Amino acid sequence: MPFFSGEKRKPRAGFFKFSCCTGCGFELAYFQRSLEDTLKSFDFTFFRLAYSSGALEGPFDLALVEGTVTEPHQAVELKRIRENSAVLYAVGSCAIAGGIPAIKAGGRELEIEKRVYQKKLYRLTSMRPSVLSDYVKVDGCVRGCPPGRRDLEEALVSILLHRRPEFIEYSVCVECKLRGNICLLVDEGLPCMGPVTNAGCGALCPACHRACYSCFGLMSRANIPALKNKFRELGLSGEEIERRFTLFDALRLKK
Amino acid sequence: MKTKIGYLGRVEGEGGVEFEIQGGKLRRLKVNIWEPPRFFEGMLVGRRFDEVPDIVARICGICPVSHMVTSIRAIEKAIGLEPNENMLLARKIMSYSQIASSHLVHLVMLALPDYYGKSSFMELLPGEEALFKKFIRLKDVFNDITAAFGGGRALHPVSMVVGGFTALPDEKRIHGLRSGLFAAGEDVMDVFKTVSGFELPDLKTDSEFVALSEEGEYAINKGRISSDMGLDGEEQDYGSLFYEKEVPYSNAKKTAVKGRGSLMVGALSRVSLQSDRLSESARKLALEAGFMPGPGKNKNPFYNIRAQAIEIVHFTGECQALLDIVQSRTAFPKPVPKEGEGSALTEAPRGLLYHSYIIDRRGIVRKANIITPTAHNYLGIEENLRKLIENNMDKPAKHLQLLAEALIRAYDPCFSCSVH
Amino acid sequence: MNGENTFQKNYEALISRELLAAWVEGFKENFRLIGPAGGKGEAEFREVFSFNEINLDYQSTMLPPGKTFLLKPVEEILSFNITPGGPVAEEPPLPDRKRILFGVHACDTHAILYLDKVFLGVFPDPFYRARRENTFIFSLNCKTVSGLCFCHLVGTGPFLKAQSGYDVLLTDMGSEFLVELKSVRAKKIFSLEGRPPEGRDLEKKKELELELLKNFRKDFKADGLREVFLSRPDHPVLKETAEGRCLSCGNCVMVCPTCFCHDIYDEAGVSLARIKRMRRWDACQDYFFAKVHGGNFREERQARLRQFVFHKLDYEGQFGVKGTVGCGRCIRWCPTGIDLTEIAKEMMK
Amino acid sequence: MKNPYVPFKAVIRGIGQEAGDVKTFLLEPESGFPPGAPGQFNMVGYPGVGEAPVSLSRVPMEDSDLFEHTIRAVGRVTDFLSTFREGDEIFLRGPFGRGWPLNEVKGKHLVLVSGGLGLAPIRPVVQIADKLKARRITLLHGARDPGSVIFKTEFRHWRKKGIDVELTVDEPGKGWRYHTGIVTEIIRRLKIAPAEAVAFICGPEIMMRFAANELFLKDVPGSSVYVSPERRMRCGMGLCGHCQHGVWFVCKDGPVFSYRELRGYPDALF
Ligand SMILES: Cc1cc2nc3c(=O)[nH]c(=O)nc-3n(C[C@H](O)[C@H](O)[C@H](O)COP(=O)(O)OP(=O)(O)OC[C@H]3O[C@@H](n4cnc5c(N)ncnc54)[C@H](O)[C@@H]3O)c2cc1C
Ligand code: SF4
Ligand code: SF4
Ligand code: SF4
Repeated sequence: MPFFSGEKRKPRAGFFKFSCCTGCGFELAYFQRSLEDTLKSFDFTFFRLAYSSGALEGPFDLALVEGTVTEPHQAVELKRIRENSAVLYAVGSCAIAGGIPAIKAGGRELEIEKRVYQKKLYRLTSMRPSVLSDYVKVDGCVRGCPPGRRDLEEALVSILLHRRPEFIEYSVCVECKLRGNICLLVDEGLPCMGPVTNAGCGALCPACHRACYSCFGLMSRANIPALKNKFRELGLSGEEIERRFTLFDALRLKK
Repeated sequence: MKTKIGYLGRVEGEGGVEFEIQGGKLRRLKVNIWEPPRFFEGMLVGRRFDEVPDIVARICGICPVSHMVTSIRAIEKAIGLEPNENMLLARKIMSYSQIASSHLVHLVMLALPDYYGKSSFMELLPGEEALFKKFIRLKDVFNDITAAFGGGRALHPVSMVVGGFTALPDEKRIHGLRSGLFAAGEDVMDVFKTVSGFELPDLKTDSEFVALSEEGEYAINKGRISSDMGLDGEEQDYGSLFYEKEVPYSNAKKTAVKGRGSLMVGALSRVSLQSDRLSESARKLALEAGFMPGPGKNKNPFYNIRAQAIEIVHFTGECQALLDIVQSRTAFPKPVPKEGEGSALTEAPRGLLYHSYIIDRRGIVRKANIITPTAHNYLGIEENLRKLIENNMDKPAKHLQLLAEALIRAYDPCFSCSVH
Repeated sequence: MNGENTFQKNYEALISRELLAAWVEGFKENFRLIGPAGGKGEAEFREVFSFNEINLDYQSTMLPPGKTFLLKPVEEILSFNITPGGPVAEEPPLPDRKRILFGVHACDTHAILYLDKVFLGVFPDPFYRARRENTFIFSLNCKTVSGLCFCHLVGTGPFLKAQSGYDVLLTDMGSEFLVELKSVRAKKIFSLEGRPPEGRDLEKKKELELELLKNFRKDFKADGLREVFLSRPDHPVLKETAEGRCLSCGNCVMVCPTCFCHDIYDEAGVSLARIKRMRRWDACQDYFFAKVHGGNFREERQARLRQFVFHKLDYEGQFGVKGTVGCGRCIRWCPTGIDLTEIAKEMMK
Repeated sequence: MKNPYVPFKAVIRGIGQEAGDVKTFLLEPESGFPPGAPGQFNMVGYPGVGEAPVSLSRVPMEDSDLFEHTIRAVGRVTDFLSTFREGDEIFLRGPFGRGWPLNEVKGKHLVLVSGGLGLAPIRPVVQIADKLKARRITLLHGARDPGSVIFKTEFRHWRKKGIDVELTVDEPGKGWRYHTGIVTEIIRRLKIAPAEAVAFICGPEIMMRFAANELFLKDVPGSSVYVSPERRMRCGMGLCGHCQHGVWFVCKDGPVFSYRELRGYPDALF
C-alpha cells in the first residue's frame, strides 16, 4: 500500500534501555536533526527519557532497544518487549556488539567488579555482558556509538513507509574515500580500524586526522586477522592490537 | 501510606523512590538507583591512557564532554603534559556548549512538564509550539558548536584527545557557529523567561553548596574546591575533603563532606558561589531572578532550574567570546606514556566531577576512580526529600508524589553517571 | 582557400611558465579551475583560485580527477515530492558550470575516455554528460613516475598518445611548456601565443619520454592474461591473497579512476515530504555487492578480489580496452599493499 | 536530455494470487511507456523504497497495451509491492535488455524449460506462440510442490494451443497427476533432434546448468541454448555495474544469453 494515502493512526513506538550511557536515547530524543518530525510522526507510548508515563506492555509497532544485557531481569524484560513488538531494532554498539560495557567480559569479571565495590556486593546481580540477539530475534541493527544518523533515520522511515530497512553494511573506508580523506593507515601508518569497521558515521575520525577506533563495531565478515597482521607490521605489540579489537567488540572476539 | 515510584521517568538512567508515611510520620524513605553498574573503574584498569577519554565518554550520553575533559586533565597531570593555550580554549568551548545543551534538555524536556502538570513536553503541543520550536533551534545551535569542535558529533566527540584536539574547525566554520549563536540570543532569553516564570515550591536545604572557583573566571574546566561553608582546597585534596560510601539499596555510592554532611553541586551552587564572575547580562538576570550573592543564600534546591537558565545565558555569551579568539590551527603536544598519578576536578553540567588515575610506565592504567555529580548530590537528595515530605504531609498523596518527583528532577540527576 | 583561413592560427606553442600562468589565470573569468593542489603530503584535485596553487610536479593523487569531478562520489539523480495524489518526480537541474580540469596526467585522461565509454554509451547518463560537456580537460604529460606506475605496459602513458577526447596537452620541457590544443572547441575558443615548436623541440619531447621510460619499475606481461585467467580462476594466489591480506575494505576500487560501479538508493526524511534518489560510488569488494535472493555470486572474498583483478587486467571485451590505465592507485592505497600486477605475474608463472 | 531515471507510472488493474508469496499484477502504464518483448524486464519500484528488475510475464499485444509482472516477495521492493491493491500505482522504467531470440525459432523445435518463478519470463513466449512459427513447442516446468506452481489455470489453455506441457514437482502431494522429480529427468526422456532444437531456459542458476547439460548430452549446441541469469541490478542500463558477469552487463547485454556467451566466466554456475 502506498504510504502517503493517509495513515489512520501513528505508529506506536517504544524506546527501551538496558546497561548503557543512554546516549542512543539522547541521540533519538535530542541530538538528531529531524527530532521534530520524529516526535510528531510517532506515538511514543514508552520512552522514559521523554515521558514520565507510558505503558511498558505495548503493543508496539516499533521497539528500539539500547544497551547491553548485564542483569538477568533485563533478559526477561527484553523477551517481553519482543513479544509485544512487531519490529525490534537493536540500537547502538552496546545492544549490537556489547560495546564499552562488554570490555568487562574481556577480563576476570569478579575482579573487575571488586575494584569498584570494595565492601559486600549488596545488590549486585550482574552477569556476563551479552547482546540482544543472544535472547531474541532482532529485525535490524542501527549501528554506532552513538548510532549513525542515516541508519537511525532509516529505522524510523522503514516503519513509516512499511518497508524493510537497509542498514549500512560496508566499511568505514568507503565513506572515508567518499569524503576524500587522505588515508591515515597508508599515508601515515596510523593503526586505523576503518577497514574492518562498519560505516555509518561518515568517517568522522579520519576526517579529523584520527585513526578510527571502531566505535561502530566490526562489520560482518571483516577480515580481522589480515588487519591484525598489518598492525603487527606497523610495529604494534600483540597487546596493543588486542586492545583495539576489544574496545567495542570484546564479546565477538572473546569466544 | 506507601508510595513507590518504581521507575522515575524523565531523568537520565534508572532509579526510583519509595517512602512510607504512617501515623503522620515519615517512616522510611529511599532513593534507590538501580541503574546497572558497568564497572568503569574496573574496566579501565589495563587499558592505555589514550583510550581512557573514549571509554569514559560512554559513562554518560548527555555529558560525555565532561568525562572526557576531566579524564584528559587527570591523565595530562599524570604524564606531565602541558596543553597549549589554544587547546584549552577549544576545550572550554566544548564544555560550555555542552553545559548549555545539557541544561536545555533538562529544562525543556525533563523538568518543564512538572510545572505544567504534564507527563511529557510533547503534551505541551500545540499550546507551546513556539517554545518547542525555540528549543529545537537552540539545541541545534549548541550541538553544532560541540560537534564542530568535537570532530563531527556532539555526542561522544572524536577529536578531543589527551594533549589537545586532532583537528579544529576552520575559520569559515567558526564564523558560521558565531552567527548561529548570535541569532540565538533572543531564544535564549525566552527560555530564561519561561523558566523563571515558574512558581517554585518552598524548601530550605542544609546541604553545603560546593563548586569550583577560579580567580577572574566562572570556573568550569578547573579550579579550587570551594563551598559556602568555607571549604577550600586543591584538586589533589579531594580525597581528604570528601568521602564515599556504599549503600545497601542502591548501586550508586553516596558522597559527603568529611566531618560535615551532605553537599549540593551543580548550577545552583555555581551561580551562588561564583555570581560575581557571571557575565554581566547573566549577573543582572540572576539578581532579577532573586539570586542573592553571599553564603547561606539561595538555599532552595528547586532554584537549580533557574540557575540553569541563567547559566545558559552566561555560556551563550562566553561561547561567543571564545569563538572570537580561538584559532583553527591544531599543533598540539603528542602524549608519551610516563609513570604517574593525576586527578582532576571539573564542573560537569550537574556539578563537581572527579577523575583520578594511576598510570604505569607503559601508559597502562593501574587504578581509576571516578566520582560523579549525582553521587555528590545523592545524600542531599534524600535528606531534602525527607524534609519536603515532612513539610507537606498534609497534601494529598498524588500531590506529594508529584512534588517528590519534581524535587528529584530539580537536581537534574544522572543515574547512568552516578553508577557507571 | 578563402580569406579568413589564410591566417594560420597557432595550435601548438612553447611558452614560458609565466606565460602559462597568465594564460590559465585568464580563464578564471569564465571557468571554474580545478587542479592538483597541495604538495607536502599528497596532492589532491580541488578548486583552485590562482595558478600558484597548482602543483605542476605532482606525482599522483589519491582520488582520480575524472571520476571525482565527472561522476561525483555522491549525487542526487532524482527526487520525488510527496503530494496527496502520490509521489511526483522532479528532475534535479543538470550541472552547467563551465570548468577546466587542469593537469590531468595521461593515465587519468585515458581513464576519462574509459568512463566516456560507460556513461556516454547506449544509455548516456545525463549528469555525466552535462559535466563532461562543460569540462575542458587540460592534460599534462608526466614528469616523474612512481614505482607503482605501469601505464607504459598498458599503453596509457607516461606521455599521452590519444589524439582526441580532451582539449589541451601540456608538456613540461624544462624552461618552457609545450602547449598543444587538441580539440576543435579548444582551437575555437583558446588562442595561443608563443614560439611554434620546431623539429628539435619535438625531438626533445621524445627524449624526455624515453628518459622517463627508464624509471619504470613494474614489469608484467599484460597480454595473454586471458587464457591464464579463464583457465585458472581458482589459482591459489587469489585465495591466499584474499584470505591473508584482503580486508574487503574497498579502498582499491574507490580510488580506481576507471571503477564506475555505483549504488542507487532512496533517502527519505522522517517527514516524508521529499524523497531523494541518490547514487554513490560502490565497491565490488563489499560482501553485499552481488547478493541476490537466491545467493551471493561472490560469496567468497577470493571471488570479490578476482572480480577486481580480472576486470582491470582482462575483460577487454567489455569496452574494447583494458579496465586499467596503470596509475597504480589501487596498489598505493591498499592498506595491505595488494598488487594486482604481482597477482597476474604469479598466475602467469 | 531526458533523465532516464525518471520512472513511468502504471495503475494496477488486476491482481492474481499465484502461489504463496507470488502475485501477478496486471498493469496499465501511462502513455508513452514503450511496449516490451518476451524476456525483457522493467525496473519496478516505488519512491522511497527502491527498484528491482522484474521480467514481463505478459507482453502488450495489438489489442491492449496492458502487461503483467509476476513477483515473489523476497526483499525490500518486492515485499512492499506485494501489499499493493487494485487501483494503486507503481513506478517503473524500461523495458530493458535483450529478450529471447524469437527469430531463431522459426521452423525449429522450441524447448522451453523453467523452474519456479522462471516460468514468468517464459510465459510471454507461450503467449505469442502462434506467431513464432515454430515446428513444435515443448514446455517443461518444474516446481517445488503442487502449491507453488504458478499460472496453474493456464496450462490447459496452452495445451489447447498445441504446446506440449510437462509438469513436475519435487514433493508431490495428494492428487498430483503429473511427474515427480527434477526437470532434467524429463529432458532426458524428451525426443529432440539436436540440429533443430532451440531451448530457452529460466530458473534458479543451478537448475539452468543441469538442464543445459542435459541438452548438451543430446548434442544440442551451446549456441542454441539460451538462459536468463539473475543478477543484482540498480539501474538497468549498464551503468551501475552491479550485474556484471565477465565482460557482460546482464541488464543490457542480456538478460538472455546463449550458453556459449556465458561459458567460462567465474562467479556463476555456468
Ligand atoms: C532480469 C531479471 C528478471 C527478474 N524477474 C523477476 C520476476 O519476474 N519476478 C520476481 O519475483 N523476481 C524477478 N527477479 C528477481 C528480483 O529482481 C529480485 O528478487 C529482486 O531484486 C528483489 O528485490 P528486493 O528489493 O525485493 O529484495 P532485496 O531487498 O534486494 O533482497 C534480495 C535478497 O538479498 C538479501 N539481501 C539484500 N541485501 C541484504 C543485506 N544487506 N543483508 C542480508 N541480506 C540481504 C535479501 O534477504 C533477499 O534475500 C528478476 C531479476 C532479474 C535480474
Ligand atoms: S583512514 Fe582509515 S578509514 Fe580512511 S581509508 Fe584509511 S584505513 Fe580506511
Ligand atoms: S571513524 Fe570509527 S571511531 Fe570514528 S566515529 Fe567512525 S566508526 Fe567511530
Ligand atoms: S584495498 Fe586492498 S584490502 Fe581493500 S579491498 Fe582492495 S585489495 Fe582488498
